[in-house]
Amino acid sequence: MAEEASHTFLRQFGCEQSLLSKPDGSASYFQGDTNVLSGVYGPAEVKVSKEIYDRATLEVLIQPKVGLPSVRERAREQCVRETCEAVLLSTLHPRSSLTLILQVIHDDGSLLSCCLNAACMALMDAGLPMSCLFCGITCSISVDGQIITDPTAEQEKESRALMTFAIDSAQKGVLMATTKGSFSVTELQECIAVSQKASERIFQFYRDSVFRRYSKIL
Amino acid sequence: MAADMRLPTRREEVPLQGTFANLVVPGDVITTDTGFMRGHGTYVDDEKLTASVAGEVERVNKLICVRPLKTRFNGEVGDVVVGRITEVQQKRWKVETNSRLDSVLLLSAVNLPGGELRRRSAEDELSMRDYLQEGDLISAEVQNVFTDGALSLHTRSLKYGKLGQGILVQVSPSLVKRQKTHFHNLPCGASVILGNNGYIWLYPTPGQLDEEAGGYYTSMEPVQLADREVISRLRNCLLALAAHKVLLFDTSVLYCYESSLSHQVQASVTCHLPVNEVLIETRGHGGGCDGDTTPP
Amino acid sequence: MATVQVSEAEKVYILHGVRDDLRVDGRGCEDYRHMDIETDVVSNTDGSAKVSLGYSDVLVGVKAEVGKPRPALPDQGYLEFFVDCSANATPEFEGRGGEELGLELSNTLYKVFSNKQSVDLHSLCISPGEHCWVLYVDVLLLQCDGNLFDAISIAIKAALFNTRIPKVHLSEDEEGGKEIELSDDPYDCVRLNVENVPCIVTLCKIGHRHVVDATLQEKACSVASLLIATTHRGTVTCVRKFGGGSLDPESIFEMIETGKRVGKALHTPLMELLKEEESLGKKRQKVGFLG
Amino acid sequence: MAAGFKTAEPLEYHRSFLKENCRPDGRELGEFRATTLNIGSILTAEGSALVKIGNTTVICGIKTELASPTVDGPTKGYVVPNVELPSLCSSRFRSGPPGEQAQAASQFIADVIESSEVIQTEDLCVEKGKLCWVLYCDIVCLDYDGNLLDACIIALLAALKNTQLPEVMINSETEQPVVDLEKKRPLKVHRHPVGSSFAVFDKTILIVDPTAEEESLSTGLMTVVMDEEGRMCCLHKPGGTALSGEKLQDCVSRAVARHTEVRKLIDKVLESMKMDT
Amino acid sequence: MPVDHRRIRGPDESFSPRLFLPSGSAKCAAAEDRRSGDGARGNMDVRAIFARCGLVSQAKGSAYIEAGNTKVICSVYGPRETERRDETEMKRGKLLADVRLAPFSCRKRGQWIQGTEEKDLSQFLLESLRPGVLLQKYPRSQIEVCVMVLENDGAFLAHAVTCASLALADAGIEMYDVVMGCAARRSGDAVLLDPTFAEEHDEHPSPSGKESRLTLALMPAMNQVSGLQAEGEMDAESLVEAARACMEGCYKLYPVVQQTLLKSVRKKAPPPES
Repeated sequence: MAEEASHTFLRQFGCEQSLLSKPDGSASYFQGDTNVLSGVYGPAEVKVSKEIYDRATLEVLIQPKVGLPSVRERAREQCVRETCEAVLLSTLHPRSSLTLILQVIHDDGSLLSCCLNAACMALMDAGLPMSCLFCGITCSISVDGQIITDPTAEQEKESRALMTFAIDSAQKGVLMATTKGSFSVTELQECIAVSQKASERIFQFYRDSVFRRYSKIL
Repeated sequence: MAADMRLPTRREEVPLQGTFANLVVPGDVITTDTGFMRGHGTYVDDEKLTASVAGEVERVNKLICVRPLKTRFNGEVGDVVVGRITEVQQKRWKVETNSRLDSVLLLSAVNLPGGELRRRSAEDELSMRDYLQEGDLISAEVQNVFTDGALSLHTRSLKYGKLGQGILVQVSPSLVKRQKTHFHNLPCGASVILGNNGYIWLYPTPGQLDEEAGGYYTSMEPVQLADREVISRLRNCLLALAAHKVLLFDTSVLYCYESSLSHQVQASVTCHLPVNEVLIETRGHGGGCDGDTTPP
Repeated sequence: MATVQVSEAEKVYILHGVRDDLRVDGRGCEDYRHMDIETDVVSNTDGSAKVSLGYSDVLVGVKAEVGKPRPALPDQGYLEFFVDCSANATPEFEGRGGEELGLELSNTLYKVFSNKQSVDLHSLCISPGEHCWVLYVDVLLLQCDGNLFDAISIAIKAALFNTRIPKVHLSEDEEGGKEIELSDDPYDCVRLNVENVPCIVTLCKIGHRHVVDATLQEKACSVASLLIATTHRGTVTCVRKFGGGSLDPESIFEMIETGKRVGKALHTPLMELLKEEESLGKKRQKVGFLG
Repeated sequence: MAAGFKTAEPLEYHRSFLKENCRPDGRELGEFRATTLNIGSILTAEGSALVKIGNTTVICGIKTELASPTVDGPTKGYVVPNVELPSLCSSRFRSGPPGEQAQAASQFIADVIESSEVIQTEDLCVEKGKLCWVLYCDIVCLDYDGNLLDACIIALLAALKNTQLPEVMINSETEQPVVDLEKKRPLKVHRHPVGSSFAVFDKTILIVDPTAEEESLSTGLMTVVMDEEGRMCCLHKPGGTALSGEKLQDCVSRAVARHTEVRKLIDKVLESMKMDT
Repeated sequence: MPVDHRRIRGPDESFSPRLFLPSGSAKCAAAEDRRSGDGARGNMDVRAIFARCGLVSQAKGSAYIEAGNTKVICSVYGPRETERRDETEMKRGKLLADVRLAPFSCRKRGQWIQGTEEKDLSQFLLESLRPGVLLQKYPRSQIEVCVMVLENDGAFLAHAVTCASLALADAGIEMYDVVMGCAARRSGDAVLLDPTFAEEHDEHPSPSGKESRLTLALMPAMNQVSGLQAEGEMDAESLVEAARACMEGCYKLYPVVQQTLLKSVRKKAPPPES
């Protein structure tokens, strides 16, 4: 599925949708050895304390591979939640709840971007209305200044800086950004450009997989 | 100051008297005869009439029931009860009467000041809390039993109504003997309402029954010290009798009271009284305590 | 805490009774209800006692365990209090309700014992900075009919009197490390000096007077109460105001005076009783929970 | 009338101001609220700072403790930052364990510390593999009126600059550490990260230093952290409206200017403290 | 012990450097006589307080108090609808108090998780404030009082009471009287009013060996004691004496508190039309 290009190398990635029967939408997304399983419940009844009168309440839970979620997971949850909220047309389901659960199966780098991709696929599978799609891309800048997209855990460790972006499919704008390590502004702009380029491939993949599915059903 | 400390003593076992053939525990087969009807506290298993509670078998014609010895109050129409208001609702009060469910006192079932048969107006509804509010005690009669077992009460008689100053003593309902009247002005100088629900109200004997219509007025005048002593002694006597599972009615209470006079008021609490003596005495005077619980 | 409802008229009756020094159950303002005290009621503790005060029932177990001294006080052992409110006592104790009351009670107990006199903590030290005895005092409320503090403090004193801590032999092994050996002989044990363990007196302000050992009905008539813990010599180890009301300074001073007097007087019959019970030895018929 | 408009249609109310290139509190779009700083006011802490950005008040206290280092990093100490949003600071927070926002802020501060290398954990080592310092950086918000992250970073930075570590030796006989509280050395602060937060209104308008109300009405938030060399230590945009590269560039230039302002402020306060003593 | 998953965790075990002070030097700082250590303050003097209302913009009412180095901030939210309807008494409002010690407020670092000690402090604060508030005016509502101790240099609970009642007054909650707090420490025969941290934790036993701490809350206009707690060893007379000293202390601070409130009221008042 993946091909090697000079700049926008992505590890092999793929996805299986609707693999779980209980959730309203589910997906298992892998990129390289990193694998995340996601499930969406909703729109459903919402607790009164969490009810928002003009839109749906979205909750995101990230379960790490081992142990209980900690502060790091909570920060990631916030990133995923606010990204989803930006594209979901949640005003169409006021006073209801949406729950997105992301179970980390294996982490071999670029975990947050894999979470984002799995989330997007699951939301699509659940048939929730969205203004556009989004995808996650992680870039790392190695010590010698090289930009590596979709790094492995090993590459992440050796990198000088690490950035994860969520790119929307409509304008290729940056929905979410979170970084680690220090870098110059030019490097940042370069990374964004690379990510935008790489996102096209993921969006194409989204489209293909949906076509494939629906052509079977219809 | 007094602090009475002692080592606990084992309660003496009262020697069993008479036969206890009519006592059953859950699972005991009462009869295999199919001619009987199944009453409260029983069930039919494999055509055998079996007890579902521990207690005493009662037979009325073809009906067999088992009456548990200790239970919450199962009210019947005409029972006198003492209860506490727990909630003021629209057109009704909720009353705690030691039953399984809260009892109900409808606004239409009380005598309001200013005449027996007055229509209940909207103002009455708004001022319900002025008559009875949360925490108040009342005496009342069971007017009706709803299908779910909740009791509907009424206070449409001069003797019922809001209770004033006094002491509430709570005992097991099965210890209160059913009698013609449950209101007694005891000769020792105090009055008692022996509620069928096990709530017993002790209060100073009112001087004159001059209160109007059920008495939603309560005197806040201090009670005489002498009256207080009598009431406190009666309270302790009631608890002592209840602790020894003696049936409570005017005579048993009075005997106990008399035999306690040789003790100090506070010493009459529970185990210090020679209750066995009282027991025998009471029995001698015709008060049953051994199973004669069926109402006349 | 477990509460009861009381009507206005009942309150007036109680209030006037307190004024006339004749309470509902015939007691005077400074009288305690009848108390049953028994020690050594739970076999798997190092000391235990059960106290019933009116319809309040309290069980206390003391367990001694070897622990590490607190870094700040390396040459002392310490006491840990835990109060468990059984939901058997009242349905209100189920869930959070019991937890909160238990916390309030145990916090107060820590305060009552936070002085150098009550228990000789130095005697609980085994080897400074390394090992000491930790006495876990577990309180179980079986029934609540007011005045829990007083009942608990008496039960704790009785349980500590009953406590026997095994003797310890320190030995050094080859590498210089210390080893602790507990004596196997059940009679080879140390007892605590409970002379200075304080008793708590809770005074409830009702009207213009105050009463000791208030029942739940009386407590419902009172807006504020004062807890005073005193030793047999009359040294006060803890004072605390409870309840939503306030007290005027003079009545506080009066209450402290009463509390001290009553508290002091509680110790003598208690110690007599405990010694009497001990002298009975094995002859005593244990009642335990079958009373 | 204005008050009614504000409560009934808060978004329209704000828009009407933004149309005129200003904000309800009189600021321009790119203007920060007045920032004040008080360093070293908490004597029980080894280092402390109180920061106010407009109404938003944040206090940071640093406590130092001794611990043994991890096996992986025998020459490294610990920096443990935590942000607390107690019920005291706003009605939107409940007492009890920290909520998502407080946790995300804690993680953000931890990321900033790590990325900017403001403290080199090797400096905290006392003896390799045996003993090191732990810096507990507890940041408490006392008044929450938006732009929490900027305030937290300034408070943290100023408190770190105020922190003094007592001298520790290891007694060679007992192998127990011995601390001399009289002799203290200041903690070395290697870099000076400063954050600038932005809010996006109606997908196009960018404002800096949003108040709590502006935060809740905006469609996206972003924080850029710069160090003194003009490098970025952190770009934090948890989601919300998509931004183009050009817009980002604008934010970065504003953040560079902000860095100079805050740096000056910290230096000024530290200077005045030296004058006092 | 349960692990806190909602905060960033440090090493499993860490120790305050104060535990490793060379022996002997540890306590010398604490044992100083008050007169030499604290300027001209006599044993029965309270520290001058700095108080101000209305610092927290988000709160209905707030106050900040500084007494010596003890710093306490408090904000009040409400009255608002009670959350848990079932257990509330309908006729009166409900007062909630929450006292927290910032981890850096004491010599030894505290934990964020509210311990039993903080719950006990909250309880004392609640019981001290409740008699002063006209809760019957706020049926079905709750009023929340949040206190954060920023620095503890002794007697923080007493000052928390004063601070909280200032914040309640600032929030416009109806009160019978302000509630003032004062603390005292007795060591032997000497009473130290409004003690500093060092005075509170003086490890040197006095000759008689009896030491005690007392915190009292007073409503000065009504002359009613709304809160009292004492622990340690004391005889009844000295207890009464210490309580009287605390009441004196409250009366001394009363004008300052009044002035603070007046000032904040004046600030809120519309400018006189002239």
